[in-house]
Amino acid sequence: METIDKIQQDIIEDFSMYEDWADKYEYIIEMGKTLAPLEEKYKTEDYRIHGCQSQVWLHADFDGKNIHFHADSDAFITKGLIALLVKVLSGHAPKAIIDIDLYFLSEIGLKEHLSPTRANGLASMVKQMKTYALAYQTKQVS
Amino acid sequence: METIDKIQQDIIEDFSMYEDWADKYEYIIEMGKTLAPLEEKYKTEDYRIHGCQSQVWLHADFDGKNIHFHADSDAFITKGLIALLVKVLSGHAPKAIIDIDLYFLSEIGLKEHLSPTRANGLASMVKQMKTYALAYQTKQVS
Amino acid sequence: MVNTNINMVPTTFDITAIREQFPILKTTIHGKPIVYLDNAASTQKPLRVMEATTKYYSEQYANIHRGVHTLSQIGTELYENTRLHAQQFLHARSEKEIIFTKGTTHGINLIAYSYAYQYLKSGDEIILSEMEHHSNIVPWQILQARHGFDIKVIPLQDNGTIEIEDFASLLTEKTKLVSISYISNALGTVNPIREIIQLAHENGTHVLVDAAQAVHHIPIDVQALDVDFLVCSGHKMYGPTGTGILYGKESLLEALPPFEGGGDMIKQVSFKKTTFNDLPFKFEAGTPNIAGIVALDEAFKFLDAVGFEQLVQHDQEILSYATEKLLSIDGMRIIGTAPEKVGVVSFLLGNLHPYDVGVILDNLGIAIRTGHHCTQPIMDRFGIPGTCRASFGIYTTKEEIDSLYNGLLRAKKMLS
Amino acid sequence: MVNTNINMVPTTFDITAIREQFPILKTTIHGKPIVYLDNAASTQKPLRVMEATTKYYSEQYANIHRGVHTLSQIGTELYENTRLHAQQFLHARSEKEIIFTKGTTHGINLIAYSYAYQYLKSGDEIILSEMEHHSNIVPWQILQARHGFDIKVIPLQDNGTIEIEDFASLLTEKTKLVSISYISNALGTVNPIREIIQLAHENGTHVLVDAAQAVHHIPIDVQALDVDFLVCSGHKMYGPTGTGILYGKESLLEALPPFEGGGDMIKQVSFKKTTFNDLPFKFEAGTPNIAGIVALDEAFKFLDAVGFEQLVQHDQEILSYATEKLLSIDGMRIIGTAPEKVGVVSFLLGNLHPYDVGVILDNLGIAIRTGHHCTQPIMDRFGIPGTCRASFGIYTTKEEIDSLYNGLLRAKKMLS
Ligand SMILES: Cc1ncc(COP(=O)(O)O)c(C=O)c1O
Ligand SMILES: Cc1ncc(COP(=O)(O)O)c(C=O)c1O
Repeated sequence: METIDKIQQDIIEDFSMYEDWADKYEYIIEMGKTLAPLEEKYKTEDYRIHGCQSQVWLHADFDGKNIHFHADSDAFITKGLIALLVKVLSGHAPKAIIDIDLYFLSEIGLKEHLSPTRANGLASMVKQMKTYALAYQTKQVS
Repeated sequence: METIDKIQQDIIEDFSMYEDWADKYEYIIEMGKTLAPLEEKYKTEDYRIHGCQSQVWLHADFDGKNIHFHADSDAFITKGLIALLVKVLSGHAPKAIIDIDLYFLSEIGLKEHLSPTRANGLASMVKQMKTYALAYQTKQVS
Repeated sequence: MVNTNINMVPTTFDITAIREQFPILKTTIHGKPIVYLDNAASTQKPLRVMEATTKYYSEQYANIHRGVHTLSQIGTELYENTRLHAQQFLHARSEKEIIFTKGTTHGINLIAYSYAYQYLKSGDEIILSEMEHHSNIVPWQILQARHGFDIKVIPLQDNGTIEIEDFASLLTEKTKLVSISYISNALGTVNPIREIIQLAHENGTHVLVDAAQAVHHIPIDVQALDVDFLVCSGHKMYGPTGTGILYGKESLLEALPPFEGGGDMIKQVSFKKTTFNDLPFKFEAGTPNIAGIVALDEAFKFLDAVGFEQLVQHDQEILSYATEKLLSIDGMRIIGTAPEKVGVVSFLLGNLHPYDVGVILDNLGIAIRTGHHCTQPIMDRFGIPGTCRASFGIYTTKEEIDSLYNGLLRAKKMLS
Repeated sequence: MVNTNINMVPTTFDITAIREQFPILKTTIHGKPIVYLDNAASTQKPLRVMEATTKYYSEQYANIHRGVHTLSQIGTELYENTRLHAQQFLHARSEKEIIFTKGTTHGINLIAYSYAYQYLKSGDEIILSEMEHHSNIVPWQILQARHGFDIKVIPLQDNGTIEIEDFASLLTEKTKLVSISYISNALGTVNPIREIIQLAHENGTHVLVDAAQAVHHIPIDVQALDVDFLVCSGHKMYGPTGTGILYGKESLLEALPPFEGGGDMIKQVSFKKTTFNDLPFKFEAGTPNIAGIVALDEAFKFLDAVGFEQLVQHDQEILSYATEKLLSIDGMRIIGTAPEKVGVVSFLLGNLHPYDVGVILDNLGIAIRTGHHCTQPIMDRFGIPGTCRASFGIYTTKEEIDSLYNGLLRAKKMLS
């Protein structure tokens, strides 16, 4: 598994090739298409992330060491955003996820999307993933 | 009895001598002091004119031909204002009072005080006096 | 469609001159010239509205009613002047019938609280429609929980209209009030308000009209309509935020208890006995949004200067053009196809999520609204999560509709 | 008198620089330079407040929450930014505890309606004081008529203070709520809020503080005070009209039902079941006064830049100077002589009617307020019809107090 840092660097590098907003969005949309399908049973209110205008569902497995995220959305762009986060955070230890500074979001021009007032829900997604990490960390310790 | 028109002209002439706002107010205040005392029984809620920050009481007698106004106020300036109106309107027939255009108020610089939004209540005073005239006119006719 | 005030027809409609008055139309979004198509959410403001605010604060400001000093008196006069203008604009009988509010929502809540307390009890009924804005649903639900009346709902047809017969069949001897929008913000539908009011009155039922989407689109004569209560928002009619008007028939407003208590709405206060002020002040508690109301007058002046003949004609022209243009896109589905509509087009583009479409358009400088538009029951009725909504203003041009059209083609391409 | 925020002390207090920021101070009234001494009714606005309004409408305006397009997102951010600033200004624990209102009156009504519905029934008691503004009396009377609770009143002493023992003796097991002003608008008295809150809490009683006259005079830390609810108005703290803040402890706000219903305060709406939004939105129904709230941030910035050290010191200096100067006039009677006061001086000049005095001063360019100041119970308590009230702001100079003094001598001469 690559380090979180390395994954962020890779994404930044990918994005650096695009000048145009449209190319960036197409990359994000493509990203969404690479997400593994989410089992239907997780597409329920319990797994829904609020604060996005579209629906986003997030589920997290824990293998005792690392957390594996699974997600889906009914909108392409939202799905791409959550896919980016899954790519960066999935497969890492709770502590690493809790501590992470997601600097790649600023670097690829999504910094302002991180504001909790934005309708895209990016801030809620990050928060939800960190909440899972916190929960699993507690589990691990106890 | 002088005509209403003549009285208005006289007041305009009096005022024309004053350049200063203070002289004008002193004239108004002096005017108030010339008002015949109002009997205490008329200084009640029933005779009060609303819409002034100070209290103003107005009573009107009818001798079958003309209306005679009697008024008082607990503030000097208000008392002066009502005194001006009494001077102009008292002793005239209901119809004359109803029809009157009180142009002297504009001429002596009190035009804006006539706005119903003003706290001095000048508009309410005029209205109340015309209401009396209307009431006595009806009485006369019937 | 609507009868317009023929006294105010300017000879020609110069949209360039109109656009000149709106500073924001010269700005860019993401580096592209702004195409503002979110007018049903709120309209932009002409310069005169901003200038009035600044002038008022720079030269004339003070708190109003009952002040003896000059600034307070000037402020009171300006404030009351807007009231007279509003009276004239809505053709109310008296300025006592014009209450200033914070907006449509505040106006509906005011009536809902006062009316429900005074008149509604268990067993009584009120009627709403399925196309109401949440602001004309939730207040009634909150008060229903307290007073126990029933809420009946006029159903929506497939084209986004209501049937007058459906309404008639809901009217019973228990029906105390109908509260309904003049024009739907999500669908653009113009409701048959005249007939609704007539039928309601024949039944002894009061009518509250939510005119938030109507006041700047069609001329309103509250006396001709014989409406009992009517509410609207300043910010949707080219005026400032935080302002609104509630019209009510004088006798009805007299009969209602006050809503909020506080400064200005009283005659006499003591801990033993408090008496309330006369109309309209009885319903205006506390220091109002003075600067907002003063500036609202400029919105009326702007609308007067344009005139409803022009407002209606331009709106219909843009609406037809936009409808035709959008329908030429493959997979376009317009939600709300009433024969009588104003310049609001809600749509879905194939299976695309409105959010995705909205984001792509935004990157092209085009502002539309996406989502449920505070009308979830409409979305439920049509079984959709939301729509894209383009809504037009007096400054909207055909070129902007072309931009929207091209933007949608682009979005379609990017998203599939 | 009050502990100030030592982080914000500017090195020198340059009143000329401050006055420069207020365009209205350069105007004249009746041809004389304006002397604005009606700050307790409302303060003037610094240029930055007006500029923010114009900038917002010219470059950034759209309706806010839930919009995907850029302008809507910018607006939301600016609006929420003011909330964060308000949170910081009042030292609230969370921005969820900051509700935007139309003003103090609206904030009190909001709590009164929600609290009374939830908690107050026949047999319960609430406590007010005799010095309350009508806005903190009438809402409770309106709701008393509906819910049947009792209102107890802390009596006023001759010097315009209340005795903590009087308050303590009114507290019973039936006392659910105390609603009291931090500072009296008519008398300037600073109430012992800390002790009141402490005693109330020991009794299991909630406390609502009307801080309309406090927020711009003394630093407020809602957590240190442990106050349950606190309300204030933007227009009295150098900000725009039509804006206000309601602070409430999160747990208490969570427990209260919403007041107004409408857009933005819901999570899900259907005719079967509606759920409400999270704090703070649950209490903000409808399109807010967006431009007002955006500009309110500038008022906070202005106050931050001056700093409370300066605000308090300047206010006390002017208050002492004015008190001394006025008392040197024969026949001067000051109403409200509490040891702890802010810059408000209510007075009567011999037997002169306040109205007469106010009119003469106005003709000299001096704006004071005359009348009952929305506190009729105070006037009844002192057996007077009203007072003249001079109230000071951060821009008030000693020269202006001298003008007031000279004006009063002139009035006295003219009126006797
Ligand atoms: C102590 C106090 N409470 C309440 C109010 C009412 O504030 P507003 O009119 O801004 O709602 C005022 C303002 O006059 C006040 O001074
Ligand atoms: C039909 C309708 N009713 C009510 C409202 C609520 O208006 P406001 O948010 O100005 O209170 C709106 C605005 O979205 C509307 O379109």
